[in-house]
Amino acid sequence: MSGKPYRLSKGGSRIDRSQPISFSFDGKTLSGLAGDTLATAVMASGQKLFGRSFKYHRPRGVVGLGAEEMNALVGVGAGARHEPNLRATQVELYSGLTSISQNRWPSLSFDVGAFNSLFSRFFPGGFYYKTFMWPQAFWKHVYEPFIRRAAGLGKAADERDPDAYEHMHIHADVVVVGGGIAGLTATEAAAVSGARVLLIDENPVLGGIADITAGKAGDSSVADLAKEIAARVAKLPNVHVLTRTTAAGHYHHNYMLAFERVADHDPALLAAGAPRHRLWRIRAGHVILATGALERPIAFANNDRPGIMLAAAARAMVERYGVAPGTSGVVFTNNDDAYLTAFVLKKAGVAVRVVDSRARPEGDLPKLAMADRIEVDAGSVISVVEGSSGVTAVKIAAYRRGQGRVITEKKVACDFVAMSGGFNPVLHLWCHNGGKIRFDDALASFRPHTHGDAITAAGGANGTMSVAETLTEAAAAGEAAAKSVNGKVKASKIKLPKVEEPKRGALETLWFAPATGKYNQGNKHFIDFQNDVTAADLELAQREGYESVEHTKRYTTFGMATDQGKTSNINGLGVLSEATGKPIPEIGITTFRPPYTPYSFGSIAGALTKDLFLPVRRTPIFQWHVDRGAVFEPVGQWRRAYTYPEPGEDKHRSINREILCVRNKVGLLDASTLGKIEIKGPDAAEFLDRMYTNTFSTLKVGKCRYGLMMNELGFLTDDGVTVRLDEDHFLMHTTSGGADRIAAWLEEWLQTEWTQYKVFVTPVTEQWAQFAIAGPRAREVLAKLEPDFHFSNEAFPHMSFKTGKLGGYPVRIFRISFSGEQSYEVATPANLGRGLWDAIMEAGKEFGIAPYGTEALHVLRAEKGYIVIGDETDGTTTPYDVGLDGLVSKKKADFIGKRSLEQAYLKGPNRKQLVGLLTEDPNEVLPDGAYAVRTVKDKPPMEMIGQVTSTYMSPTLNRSIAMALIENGRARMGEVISFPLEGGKVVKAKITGAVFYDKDGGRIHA
Amino acid sequence: MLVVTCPVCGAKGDETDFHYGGQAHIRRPATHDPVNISDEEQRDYLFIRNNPKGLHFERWRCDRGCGKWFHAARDTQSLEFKAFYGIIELPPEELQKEAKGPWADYFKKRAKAKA
Amino acid sequence: MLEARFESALAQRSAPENIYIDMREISERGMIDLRGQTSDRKFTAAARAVLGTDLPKEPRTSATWGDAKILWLSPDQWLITCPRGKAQDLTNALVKELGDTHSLAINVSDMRAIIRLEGEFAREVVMKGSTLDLTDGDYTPGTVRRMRFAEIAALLHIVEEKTIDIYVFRSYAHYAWDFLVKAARKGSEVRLFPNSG
Amino acid sequence: MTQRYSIFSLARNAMGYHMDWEKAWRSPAPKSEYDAVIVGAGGHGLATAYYLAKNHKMTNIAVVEKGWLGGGNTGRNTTIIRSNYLQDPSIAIYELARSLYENLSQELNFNMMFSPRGVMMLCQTEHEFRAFKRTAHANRLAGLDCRMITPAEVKEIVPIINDDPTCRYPILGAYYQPRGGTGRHDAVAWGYARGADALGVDIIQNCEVTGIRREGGKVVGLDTAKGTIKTKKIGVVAAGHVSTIMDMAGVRMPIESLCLQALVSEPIKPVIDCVVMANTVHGYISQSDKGELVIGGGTDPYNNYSQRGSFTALEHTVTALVETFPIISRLRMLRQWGGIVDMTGDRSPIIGKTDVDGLYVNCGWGTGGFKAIPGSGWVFADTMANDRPHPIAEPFSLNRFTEGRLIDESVAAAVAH
Repeated sequence: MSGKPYRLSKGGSRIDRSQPISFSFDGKTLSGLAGDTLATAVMASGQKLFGRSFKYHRPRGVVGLGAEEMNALVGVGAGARHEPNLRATQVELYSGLTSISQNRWPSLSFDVGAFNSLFSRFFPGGFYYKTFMWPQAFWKHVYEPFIRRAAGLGKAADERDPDAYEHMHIHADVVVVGGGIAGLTATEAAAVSGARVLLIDENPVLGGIADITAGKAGDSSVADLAKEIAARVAKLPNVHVLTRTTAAGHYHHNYMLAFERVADHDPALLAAGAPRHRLWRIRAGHVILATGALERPIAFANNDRPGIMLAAAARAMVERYGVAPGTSGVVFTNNDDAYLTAFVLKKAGVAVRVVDSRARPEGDLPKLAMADRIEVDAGSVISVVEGSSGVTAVKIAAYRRGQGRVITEKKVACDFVAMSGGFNPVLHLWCHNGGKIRFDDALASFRPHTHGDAITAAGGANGTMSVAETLTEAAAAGEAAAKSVNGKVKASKIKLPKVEEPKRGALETLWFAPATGKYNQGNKHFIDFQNDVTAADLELAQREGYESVEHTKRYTTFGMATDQGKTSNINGLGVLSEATGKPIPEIGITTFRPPYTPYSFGSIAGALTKDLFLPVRRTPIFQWHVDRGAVFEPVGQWRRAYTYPEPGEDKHRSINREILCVRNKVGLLDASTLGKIEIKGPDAAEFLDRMYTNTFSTLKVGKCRYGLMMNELGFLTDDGVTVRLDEDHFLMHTTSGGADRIAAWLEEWLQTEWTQYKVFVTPVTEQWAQFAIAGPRAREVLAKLEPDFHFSNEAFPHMSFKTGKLGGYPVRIFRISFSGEQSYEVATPANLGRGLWDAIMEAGKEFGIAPYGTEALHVLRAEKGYIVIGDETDGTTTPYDVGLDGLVSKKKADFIGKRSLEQAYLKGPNRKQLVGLLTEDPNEVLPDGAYAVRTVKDKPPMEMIGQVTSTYMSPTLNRSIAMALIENGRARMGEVISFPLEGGKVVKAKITGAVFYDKDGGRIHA
Repeated sequence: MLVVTCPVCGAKGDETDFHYGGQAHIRRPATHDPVNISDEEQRDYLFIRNNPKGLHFERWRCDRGCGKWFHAARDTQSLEFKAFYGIIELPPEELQKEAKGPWADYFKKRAKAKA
Repeated sequence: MLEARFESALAQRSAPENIYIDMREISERGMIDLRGQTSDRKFTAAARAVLGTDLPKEPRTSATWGDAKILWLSPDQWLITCPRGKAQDLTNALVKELGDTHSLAINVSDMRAIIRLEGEFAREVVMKGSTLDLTDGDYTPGTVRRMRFAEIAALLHIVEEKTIDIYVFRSYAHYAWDFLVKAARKGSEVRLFPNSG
Repeated sequence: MTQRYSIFSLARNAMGYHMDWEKAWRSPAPKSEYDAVIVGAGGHGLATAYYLAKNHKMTNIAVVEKGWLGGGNTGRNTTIIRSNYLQDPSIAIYELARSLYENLSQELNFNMMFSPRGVMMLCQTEHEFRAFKRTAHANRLAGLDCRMITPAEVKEIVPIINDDPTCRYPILGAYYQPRGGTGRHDAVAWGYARGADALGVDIIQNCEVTGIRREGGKVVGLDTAKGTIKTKKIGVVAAGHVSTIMDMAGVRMPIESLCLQALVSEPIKPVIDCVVMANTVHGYISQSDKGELVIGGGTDPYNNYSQRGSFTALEHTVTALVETFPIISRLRMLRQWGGIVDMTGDRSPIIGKTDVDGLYVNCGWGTGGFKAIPGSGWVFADTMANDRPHPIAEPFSLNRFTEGRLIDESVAAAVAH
């Protein structure tokens, strides 16, 4: 075929015939019209085949109208912008769109995987649980790789997504989901009643299915009625309308997520800066679901052939896009609605007849059809479809409700089928947060029942099929919602038009159209099309004892495809009901899970990608570190300078140089990240005594003390130096990673346990830039900056504190040391930090000052045997374990963690204790985390007695040093223990004290 | 995403603006009698938790608001909040009465101790 | 005598282009963190004596006196903003006047960075990163609210109808700035309730 | 005699249009008395029943289940199987489980698709890197087949990973267990159910327990929706609902029930062949045989019995994974859900006896229970049959909380289970 054989010469409310659009499908360049979907543009060209099914690789075409589409899944976009698994019925056509079919190899029309179809008899539901078990290794190496390659649908892009995404938060009094006549009416009613309304619709234009609905509203068609309300709503100040936006999920406390496709339909918007998708995070006062109803397929033999569509979808193709589903078709129905499709087709010049399972259809529409001389086979079903890659004919058989197999049938040539098994209210959002539903026999489907949240359903979503009732119900829902949120309602109400619509005959439940053979003997009646689950599979699951509907679902994968059972759930329940003789409500229904339709991970991440993913905290000196070529390491959310390699230096050499500079000359460390908390009040000292293991009430004003903190389990959680600024005023330092945690911890105890204490806790970490100036020449550097300040040991001894000025900068100075050297920590207001840093570097030049990073700091402190919380401790380490018994008060009656520390196990024998280790070979550095064993054996398992916590090559001592937690370590001084490493090597080390350098501590006081 | 209301400052917001602090009304034995605490008492304090399916009493902090801790009564199944009350207060009488299992025992004991 | 060199948190960030609101760092304000109990009349009287106005007690409000603003942070905490040059003197005055009442006044002028957003869509841009509903009428000029903004803690101050200050801790300033630049990118306008005027 | 499953039986049945398959398990009414009753027909409960019958010849037993078997966390988890824990007791039980998984399909004649595709735990901070090095040393000396791998090896095994060294959390390396992997979660429950049923165990679904009967210090039976059942041994294996059941017996538990979030993407052709856990950013990911990316994350912070998906934890996890695996940005979330997990004070399980004679409990698996099912069932069955803790179960006793003898795995860089 050539040209566009299925584009009708007239009609198509959404297309613009003056704007042809060029696009590609599977490499073929095709032409569609502005307003087309990818589905209609491809079908207009005569192509019905869109993809292959999951398991049997059967050829498949378009079935639905929009979100419910389960077959026509395509990949759209090229390269980094490729997106798989899109429903062709929802992809709006734009110039240059590229698309491909999926799950076929090598091509859509010739798919090797279709081979599966020939053997489908051997692959019933759940077959893989019964085989592929021998030999054992074959699952991983043979069967599974094959299955994995065959499974999956489209392909992921292979590069990072270049597009932007964002979130938007909104609160609305009333959120209306669905912009058909129900949603529009509810919106208008709620808005004129004074509520702020958010209207969400997944389609590019509002109106829902008004344009394919029969009836008159006043002087207008239903389609025009929708347009009129939409126009009025668009002008209201208290309404925000979102189109191309899918309400994806309804969560606790009326929280909703909606997924807006801002720029998917128009690449020019992207280029202009628009995000591709925007995720709306919505807090609703009241939710009105006007999500309509989805048409059900009917299970008949070979009901999956390309060319078999839902009746409303076929109607919409003609009305909206001027595309005929074929040249000659059969409408197969159990209800009145599908007759509208027959009328539309006939009017468009397409040959059509109707097969109606009902013996005596009694509504206005069937009567009209007969009057219009449309051939109707009442009391009949389609028993089988002929043709493989498309429909060539159907067989029509006489049928009475409940009949198991058909006897006589006639064959009718046709090239498409439009089917309607009735309608299922869209209950997804209703059910996401636990709404109850009930079965309605007239609908042969579930409809909303009760809900714990402020949420109502109106129109098709509520099982209301008539236009007049929908309008009344929606208006009432809108008014009531506004009232429930805002209390009283403004007097103005909307006026509803008078509606005339055809009288509907009753639907006849039809879950399954019988065929001549037993349906489970070769005939395939598909229930879940995408996952290839047939009626026979569902019955097999029942026979095998998978009786719970959840078991059936999981065993057969029914309802688990990308449409999440939109078209299959109820039909499946119907089949199970007939198979078991239980009514549908007793079968139960599988849980509806968010989202309604899949939405992009990119939209969930929103703007938080790359540099915005998580914040990196920067000190006031950050840029200097960068300019100096520092290597960084993350410490909590901070980035700290790890070391500052000189040109040509590797990290190792650079660290050693920094260490020796501190030991021999003077070094400068950016310690701004240290937590700083001001604690003030008459009970501040007593409060600190509760928080720390040691005592602070005895600390003198102007003095510093190192403190240990435990949690209530008796394990170390933080440490740091606290200064007494005044009798009732302390400044606490915490670890860099602990600042926020400890501030919150202090607040918690004050507010929840010792509420009588008068203490204020105010974190001030970020107010200060703080530097350590450490080394034998530290004092000279400072004196050069501020000659009048007394830095001498006598005037300013170790563990004391002063305020003053340094080189013109207001400072707090702490004589404290984490390196074991003479050391001053200087704090100045953060915005002055960079200036002071530069001034110190300048003043220190003549003394050989150099910046040092966190790794040099760690080695310096390890040489001195100082612990680092998180290295020497791991959350199960007590102060006793690390040998700091002296810092655990024996006098204080109570402090945090004290009682747990008395627990037998924490005090018990064989605890691991902190010791130093000297390897026999001084050049051998023990690996991080290496374990010592009681006895070295040829092969594991070996009994472990403890592990290395810190290990370095010490440039000061010119040998390796390590700290370790070793079972009964302190009683084992001098013992040589063994560390079996990977590859059989065993390193031996002698247990020593943990202080390796300057054991009498003279240098600190130098 | 729950909506939480701070009874101290009245701030109402998403759960992410608040910090959940676990079960309410746990007595810290050491505050009252640091000397005589059995291992069982200490275990109960640290680990044993009421874990009802239904009405529960818990602690929250107005983390991105006034910074204050407070109490809440919440149904752990519907996730509906029944009350917010002060950090040193007991829940409203009617909720104490509604409480089941270990919570009911607790409130009865408190009432008895008071009487 | 050397002169102290000043460098604000965002001094190295250039003015953004191609955004649909106006945005800049306010580095000329100083800040004081004040703690005290409103039930303590000595405290409230001392604060009033120094600040010239009552501390706002109503949650999420602020007070203005001369060139100072007092932002409510908590029932026992306020953030006083004033010209940067006056912050230390004002702190000293508070400390002196408060004497031995249970209180704490700290000059925290460098602890936070202030980013000012101005324009028709300032509120909308904030709402891309915050769950607060800035369109619902509660957020009148003067309103103060702590919030979670993108991945960080922030303080929101509605200065005028279309002028918003966002206070963030200094170490996060560049993160907040970069997020705002992205959120305010031209082409990403939302125009909430477009007819609301 | 239960029908055997094989390619041959499948072919034979295909000839008869699959009309002759037997039920995988019966639906019996409860007897008035059993030698033991397991409460909870999840993986752990069914495995316990299977091993009680198989290893200890206790066949007059029942498993009672409130809903449908396998409907709790067994059918809701992300199916990760690994044993590379830090603490000795954890290594012992998880490695027992993992090794039983290796042959489980054959043992049960039910393909549960154990796929040792490798489990990789990323090191994204220096701290985490060091912690995993420590775990690696401990695991090697315990005899596990595990190793640290370099960023280059990580990239080779998972080509879609973001290997930009300047990104927020660059990959410094990973801790890799090549014989870890995944299994088909439902099939584990079904396989054990079918196996136990074949040995005579009654699995009674839709049978909620409403009371536990005690006479003094021992149990004598339980009340259920289907009547009273006499028994002298009750094993409670009810995961998130354990507190509710134990309250009935007057035993208070160190447990809180939280909702753990999980999700899957739409199916795509294979992009990731092993399990990747990124603990720093709280996300883990693998790809199912069906092609879905299976993603797990954190729990909601508050006690929660709602079993519903929420957005807070999910948002955090997905954001992190988009940064770690940038190509997933244009893939879509298909389905999200929650499972009620039972968290203990030290995040390790409780297996063993209680102060009530004949009442046993197996719970507290928290977010990591699936991987333990065979081992957990094995040692719990032994504990119940012999009325003393199996040596592997012993460290997990309830009284460890009284003694302060915690088993804290979070010390290894806050690893998710």
